[in-house]
Amino acid sequence: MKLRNWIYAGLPALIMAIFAAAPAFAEDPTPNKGDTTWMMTATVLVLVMTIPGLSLFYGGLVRSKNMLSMLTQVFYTECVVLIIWCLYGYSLTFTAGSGITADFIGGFSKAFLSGLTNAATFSTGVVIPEGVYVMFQMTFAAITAALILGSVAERTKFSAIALFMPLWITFVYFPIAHMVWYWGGPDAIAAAAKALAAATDPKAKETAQAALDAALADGGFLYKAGAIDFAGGSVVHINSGIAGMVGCLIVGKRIGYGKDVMAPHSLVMTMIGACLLWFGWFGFNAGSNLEASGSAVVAFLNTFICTAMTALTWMFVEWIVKGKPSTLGVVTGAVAGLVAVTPASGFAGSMGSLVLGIVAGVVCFFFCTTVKSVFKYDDALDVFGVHCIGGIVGALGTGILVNPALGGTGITDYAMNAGAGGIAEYDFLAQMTSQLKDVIVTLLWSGIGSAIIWKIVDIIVGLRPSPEKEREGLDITDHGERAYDM
Amino acid sequence: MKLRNWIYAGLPALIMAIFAAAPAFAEDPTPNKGDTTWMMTATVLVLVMTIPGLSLFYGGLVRSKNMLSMLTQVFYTECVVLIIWCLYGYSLTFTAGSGITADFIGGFSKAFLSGLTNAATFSTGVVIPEGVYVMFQMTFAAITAALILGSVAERTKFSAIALFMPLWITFVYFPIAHMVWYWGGPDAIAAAAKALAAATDPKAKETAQAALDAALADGGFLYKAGAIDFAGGSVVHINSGIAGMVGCLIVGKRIGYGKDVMAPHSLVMTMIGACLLWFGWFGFNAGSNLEASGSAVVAFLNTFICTAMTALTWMFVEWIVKGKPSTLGVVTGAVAGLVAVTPASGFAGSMGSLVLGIVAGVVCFFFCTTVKSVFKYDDALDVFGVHCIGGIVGALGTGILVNPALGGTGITDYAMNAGAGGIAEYDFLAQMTSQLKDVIVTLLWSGIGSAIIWKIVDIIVGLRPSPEKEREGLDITDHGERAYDM
Amino acid sequence: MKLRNWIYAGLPALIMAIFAAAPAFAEDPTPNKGDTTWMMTATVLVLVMTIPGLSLFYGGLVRSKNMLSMLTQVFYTECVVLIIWCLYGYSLTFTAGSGITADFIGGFSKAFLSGLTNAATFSTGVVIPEGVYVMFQMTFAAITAALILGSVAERTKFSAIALFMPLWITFVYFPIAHMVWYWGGPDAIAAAAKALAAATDPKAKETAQAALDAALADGGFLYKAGAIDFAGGSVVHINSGIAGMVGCLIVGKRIGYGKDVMAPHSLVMTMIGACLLWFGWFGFNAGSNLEASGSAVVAFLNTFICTAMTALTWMFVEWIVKGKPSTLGVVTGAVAGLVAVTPASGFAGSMGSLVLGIVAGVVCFFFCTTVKSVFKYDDALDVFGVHCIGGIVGALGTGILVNPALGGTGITDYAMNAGAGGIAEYDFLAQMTSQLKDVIVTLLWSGIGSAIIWKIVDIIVGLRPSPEKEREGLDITDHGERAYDM
Amino acid sequence: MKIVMAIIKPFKLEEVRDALTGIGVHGLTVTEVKGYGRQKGHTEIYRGAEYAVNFLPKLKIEVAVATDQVKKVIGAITGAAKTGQIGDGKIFVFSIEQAVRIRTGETDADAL
Amino acid sequence: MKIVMAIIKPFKLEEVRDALTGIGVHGLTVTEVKGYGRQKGHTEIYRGAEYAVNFLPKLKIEVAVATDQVKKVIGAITGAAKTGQIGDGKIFVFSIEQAVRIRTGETDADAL
Amino acid sequence: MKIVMAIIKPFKLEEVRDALTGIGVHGLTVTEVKGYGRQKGHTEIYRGAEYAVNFLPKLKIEVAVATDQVKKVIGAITGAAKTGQIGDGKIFVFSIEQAVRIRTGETDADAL
Ligand SMILES: Nc1ncnc2c1ncn2[C@@H]1O[C@H](COP(=O)(O)OP(=O)(O)O)[C@@H](O)[C@H]1O
Ligand SMILES: Nc1ncnc2c1ncn2[C@@H]1O[C@H](COP(=O)(O)OP(=O)(O)O)[C@@H](O)[C@H]1O
Ligand SMILES: Nc1ncnc2c1ncn2[C@@H]1O[C@H](COP(=O)(O)OP(=O)(O)O)[C@@H](O)[C@H]1O
Repeated sequence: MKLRNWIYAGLPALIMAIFAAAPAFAEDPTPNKGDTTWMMTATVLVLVMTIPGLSLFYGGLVRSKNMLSMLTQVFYTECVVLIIWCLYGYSLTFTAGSGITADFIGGFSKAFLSGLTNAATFSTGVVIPEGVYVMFQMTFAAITAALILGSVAERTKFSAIALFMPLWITFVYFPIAHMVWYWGGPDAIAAAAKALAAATDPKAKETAQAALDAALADGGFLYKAGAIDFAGGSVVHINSGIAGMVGCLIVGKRIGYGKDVMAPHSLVMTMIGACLLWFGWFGFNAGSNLEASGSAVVAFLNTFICTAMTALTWMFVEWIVKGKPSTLGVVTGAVAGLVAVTPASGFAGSMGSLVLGIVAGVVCFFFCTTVKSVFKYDDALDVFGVHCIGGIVGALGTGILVNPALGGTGITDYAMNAGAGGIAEYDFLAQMTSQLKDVIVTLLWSGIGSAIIWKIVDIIVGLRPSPEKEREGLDITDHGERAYDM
Repeated sequence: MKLRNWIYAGLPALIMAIFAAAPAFAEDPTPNKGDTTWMMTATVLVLVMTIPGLSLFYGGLVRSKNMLSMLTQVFYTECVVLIIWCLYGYSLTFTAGSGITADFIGGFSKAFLSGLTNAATFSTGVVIPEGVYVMFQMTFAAITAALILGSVAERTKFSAIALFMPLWITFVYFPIAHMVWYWGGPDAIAAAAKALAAATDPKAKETAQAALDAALADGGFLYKAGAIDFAGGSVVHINSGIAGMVGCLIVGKRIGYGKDVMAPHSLVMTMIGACLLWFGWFGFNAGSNLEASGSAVVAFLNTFICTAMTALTWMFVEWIVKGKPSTLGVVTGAVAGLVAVTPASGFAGSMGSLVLGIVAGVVCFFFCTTVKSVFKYDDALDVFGVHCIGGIVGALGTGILVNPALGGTGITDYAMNAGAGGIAEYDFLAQMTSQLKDVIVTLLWSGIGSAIIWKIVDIIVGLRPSPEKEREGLDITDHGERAYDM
Repeated sequence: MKLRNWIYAGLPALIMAIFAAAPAFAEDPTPNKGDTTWMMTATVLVLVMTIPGLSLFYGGLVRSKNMLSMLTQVFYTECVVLIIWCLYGYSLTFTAGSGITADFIGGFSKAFLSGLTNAATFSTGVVIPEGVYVMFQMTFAAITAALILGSVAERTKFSAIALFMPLWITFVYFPIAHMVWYWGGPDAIAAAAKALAAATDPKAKETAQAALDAALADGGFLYKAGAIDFAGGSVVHINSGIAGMVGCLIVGKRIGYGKDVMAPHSLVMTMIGACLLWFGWFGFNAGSNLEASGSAVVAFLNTFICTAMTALTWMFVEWIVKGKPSTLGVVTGAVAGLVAVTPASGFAGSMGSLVLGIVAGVVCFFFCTTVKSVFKYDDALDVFGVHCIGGIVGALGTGILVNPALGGTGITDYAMNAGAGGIAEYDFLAQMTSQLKDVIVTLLWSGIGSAIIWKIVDIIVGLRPSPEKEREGLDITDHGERAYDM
Repeated sequence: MKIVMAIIKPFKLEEVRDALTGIGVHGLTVTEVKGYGRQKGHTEIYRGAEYAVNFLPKLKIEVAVATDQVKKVIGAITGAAKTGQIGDGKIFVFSIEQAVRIRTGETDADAL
Repeated sequence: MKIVMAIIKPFKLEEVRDALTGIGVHGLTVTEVKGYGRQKGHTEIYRGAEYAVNFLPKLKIEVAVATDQVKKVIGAITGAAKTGQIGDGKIFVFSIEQAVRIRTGETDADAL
Repeated sequence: MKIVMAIIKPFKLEEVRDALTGIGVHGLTVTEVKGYGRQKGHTEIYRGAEYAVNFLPKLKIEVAVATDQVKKVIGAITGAAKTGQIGDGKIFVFSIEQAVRIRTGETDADAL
């Protein structure tokens, strides 16, 4: 079996280090303070993406009577997901499960954050304090859930959201994150491969092979299927995008949709939000490298290039097609670029990211304008067109751009070279199959799971306010406040 | 005498390191670049808590005619405190004083920031550049002073604030920070304890004991009383909270208080401010560890958990009691949680923080709604109810939650194990007595000191504008500008 | 020839390290993860200075009908400069050129970011991943270009800006940055000096001297002229300030200038922007040290002190001269202080920065009020008065304050002490001549170059909208949107 | 000539505008106002402080029309703005003595 | 029927509303306006630029009442809105020819 | 006594004010309004959604003057507010039956 997984930079240096420092791995590695600092910084950056970043990006786009509703829903989502993550979410996502469900969900061994030690990275022998890994991943769960809110904005009761979020995160997010991101870390694989290489008699070989097989089998379903998703193209964006899409269909259109003017009440807030999203996204993408190594820098650089290129692409396409380059267009383009580069950020080369940016700009523009106009769904803030579609562009693009022939990093096989690791040969068909599997499984699991949860919530507390309340605005009716009193 | 003080993570590793590397301590330790980076990052995060964080949190809550007044008062406070800190504040706070006042205030040996070298941390043999320690602590002084402004908002002249701040920071903040936070660092204690253990003849023992006693005696009054305050429950929050409370009583109520609608002019700004407060608070709390070690991660994690839990608690309590979960309620809860976890962040376990969050939510809600309504003081932005009360909850809670039996970290005794350090046994009564002393001394010193300073300022420049000016709004009358001209 | 260049802290430590670790330099040095983390953090901080920082600072000052215009122009500038930087800008700026133009511009060897490895810092033997250096410098190019927009605000078509930016960055920014900042790094110089010291026979001496001369000759025109500019006083501020000034003269005054009320539409946004500028400027200045060493801390500290002092100076001067301390005044002062300390941040002492702050406050206040009123140019947002003048104050001040006798750091000569490096003797006249040359060359190159480019743009797409469009506001006419719909 | 001034609920503006253009009225002026009347407001809670908000957002529409059109205009507005719930608003009719179109100087009926 | 229109200082709104309800007037409409008059404004300074701001924030209150109530209404407003300082504002009285309650179609006095 | 009410383009306010003070009128009240008329608006595009915005920002000026001044006032406003392009606005003249200065209680002409 051929292993595919994440890449690290400075491979030669690392190999040397491994040989030089081999005995050290027998002992516990200690975290490097530069890595710990980077991961704390990255965590706080992802937090700021969501609050206030995303909440302002979304909030600026709604009418002022629903501004607080949007801000509060996002803030609540952050808080409740965070607590659930600590209670059992981290454990379910990032520990090994058992039996037939192990490919899909973990266990409760680290519930209540008990037993934290160090967490593996994508480099053999490099660890970070597990607490910072818990927090970093926590912010991912929170923003994924919060992204959904854009689809059902301006017409969904706070009580419905309050119930939806704990259910969704538990039954949709944790399984998908486990499927794509859970694995046992590189050290067990490298050690087993090394033992296998060192084994001389057939019996020892057999035992060693079994150990290697076990190490390779310790991972989630899509991870083992060879799907690569550096920072969450499927886990975060396709997942939330399709959950939002089914949500907006189930919740129904806003009163007056297509008739009343529903212009953004403050593109200034949207601009601030977009900038904070970009700002924080460096933590999101480069933090997903889990250490401050050269490949974090690669992810960082791609997060610049693809984003800027998508923004410019959207701008020029809109200028040509609609006659004017709009502010909302430019920043929507930037967000679409961020989405598309998310799965690719640690794998693509600089010029690969640039091309990805152009493609994402054209495709997402087409979905947010033409497709939406044709099908007339009220995905209020374009979660589907930007996140789901952008995520799919990114997921598939990653499969192409990871190719070293295109400047990509290739995929590390930790078992190669007798456990010293190396870059696996690139196989286009195999990789694209894995990526497609990733996209489809995520669309199905999240699409169906989310639909069921929206329906359950509708039955229990009801999704929509009365028409008068919707007209008065959710700020007053749900929260008893006004956003502005100038 | 039993020593109580801050905790570091990875004790076993450290002990090993100490023995392995013992001679190194004879030489000057050099800062780790990961630590330096973390402390620079933490410093900039605390800056952003105050400007624009706190100024927007507060500013959004005032009427729009006083928006610039709030923003400018906070910005001025940041600047003036910063300059005073560099001129003599750092020296008065963090150098050893002399004679009878040494327990309460330091000396002038580092005035004008002369003679900066490296600063100690809470780990023996670990140092950071003193310049970054100066700046980190500087941002604490600034935000503490700025917090007071919320109590007297919308009715205090800029000239009064301009005079109040230099006086308050000098006569209230520096002494309290010195009392709680000044100590000689762990290295002297560990070295003395090691010498004592190595001493064989009685005379050498005596000398060694004297050296150890001297090292242990090198600290502020409350520090030596055994009070623990990781990031400023008493120094920052009780201190500013009570200073604000006496301020609002002396300044008097706003014209129209209790009669006119004084709704927040922009809860959007308040939300942005709250998010930036949370964002920056990670620097505040985890930065207070002074190095990027595992215990910074502990503080970081607690800053997530307690905050989210207090926000949710406030939200649900308000939903039940008042019928609606308000935006302002959720974010006020978050800030109350941040306040409460501040002293506890480096000491409590994850589930301890969760419980602390629930308690802080209930207690602060009660003070900001019921108590304030009963006593009818015009603490305009609830500095007392959130910061003073939240700080007291945190200070006392820290005394409980530090208990290793409750998942806490315990308190390091650097003199234990022949200077290798260790966790002192937990003693509930003794610890709570120390914490209470901390709370009471802070309340008295700041309460009385601040009252005197408010009165002096009133005599010299006058605290309040004329009623017409107060009605027109301080933006025009103090600054000659309007916040918005849409 | 006497070499002047940047300074590093901890010289004695470094010298020791060099001797101890000398053979290591033969091998490739590997980046320290603390440094990599710091540079990624610094990069993201500079990004946030521009978007949303600068765009809000500027945006708040225009009338609300031109808010989106300002935000979009800045956002576009960030994106387009970033892409050009990756395509050929980095290469033109930071590789060695060839032939007679080598002093003024680099070559295309790293176009499309090909061949990135590690980048030198200002310490021998210390490197960072070149990717992060590319990005850090990229954010400088972007903000410099964006600063210009303030001069021509509220009356320049988006299409004109869209064309101006690529031209300006190519023909003005890249050459100036190359002239001031390009050099071959310290390692070649130190190695050559060491070889020279070791050489015994005259022929070896001659070869060694030639090698040293070559190493010293590998640099931009102004760099070799001995000009010091830590983080961009001339490259960023004088450069953009004069480009803006010629721009506002060529574009002409806004309709109604001097007659209509053109009050800022939201000083709240301006305040947020100013705070984010300060926040990000720590990355700008302390990041310019390229590593998380003690001299980054020095730059960081100066960025606090000078800024606060200029803000207070402006405030008190305005209070005395105009009768009221305005919000806009305080924050303008802060920005002027940030500008002035930029070139000095890594060179001046703490008290030197304080004095620089006072001078910058008085001089910039005078230019933004008196001079502007007298000459009646419509430099809409005072790019000239704050950035050009503040940059000149800083550039000249740096030449004075670098003097170790005034607490400055002095200038490192890497060739001294047989390649071990040392602080060159301070020579007032020589240094000030170099600084003046720096100022004048920048003023001339950018002034003339920018004027030509503005004219070219005017010919191709036209600079100004029709009077009706200008009156309606650029948000609607250029972008088809309104900033606010409350 | 008369001015018909109507206070209506904000979300009814488009319908009223359509109704008016439907009967040939092609000009009107709208002002955001706050109304106080029988329709009760809501309570806002900001921490300890509760405020009863009795001034509700309304729009004031002013339409200048020839006297013989007044009835039709009232009918159009009433039809479009009515929800049947308290707070639908009022219509008041005034006389104008003179009307001028600034651009042309036309007066009275020609000015509309 | 008449409309009493008053320009008052903003912070007097609550008092005026109370005075009017005190005399049995239970409906009114408020508009934010800017007034220019004898009351002098203030100077705003934005860096180099100084602006004399002469338009001051005021509130316009419109109350439709039966003709016989006009005097009482004027008295109530004057009493509540007066500070005795320049800029207290004006009251103007117009005739209305017709009034309609949109919800019910009631007219004239019944519409109020 | 009359009230002259004018709907004008926003950027003409200062000129109109100057013209009025030029003929001795020293008080007026301004309201921000939105106008619908012959002047066509613009289209706003927000991603997929396009909105035709037909309500344009205008200012309403109300000036109370003695009856014999009305003509001069109309002339001043027309002169200052005219650009000759569609959308310059309208002037309407009403009768006031009574005027009161709140501060002093002065009435009618003295109140202005
Ligand atoms: N006497 C009045 N004068 C002026 N405006 C009034 C008067 N009474 C009511 N209004 C306006 O009409 C609006 C609706 O009146 P309200 O009494 O709430 O309901 P309804 O129109 O159903 O009678 C109010 O909000 C207010 O703006
Ligand atoms: N002739 C006028 N026409 C319309 N409104 C006026 C007139 N004169 C004054 N006002 C309004 O009345 C307000 C108060 O007038 P002012 O002359 O300042 O003081 P006072 O009310 O004490 O005479 C002004 O701000 C303006 O809104
Ligand atoms: N019948 C009307 N009643 C009230 N206001 C009107 C009427 N017709 C026009 N207006 C106002 O006058 C403004 C200008 O009218 P418009 O038809 O656009 O141009 P013009 O003034 O050149 O005829 C409109 O925006 C609107 O505010």
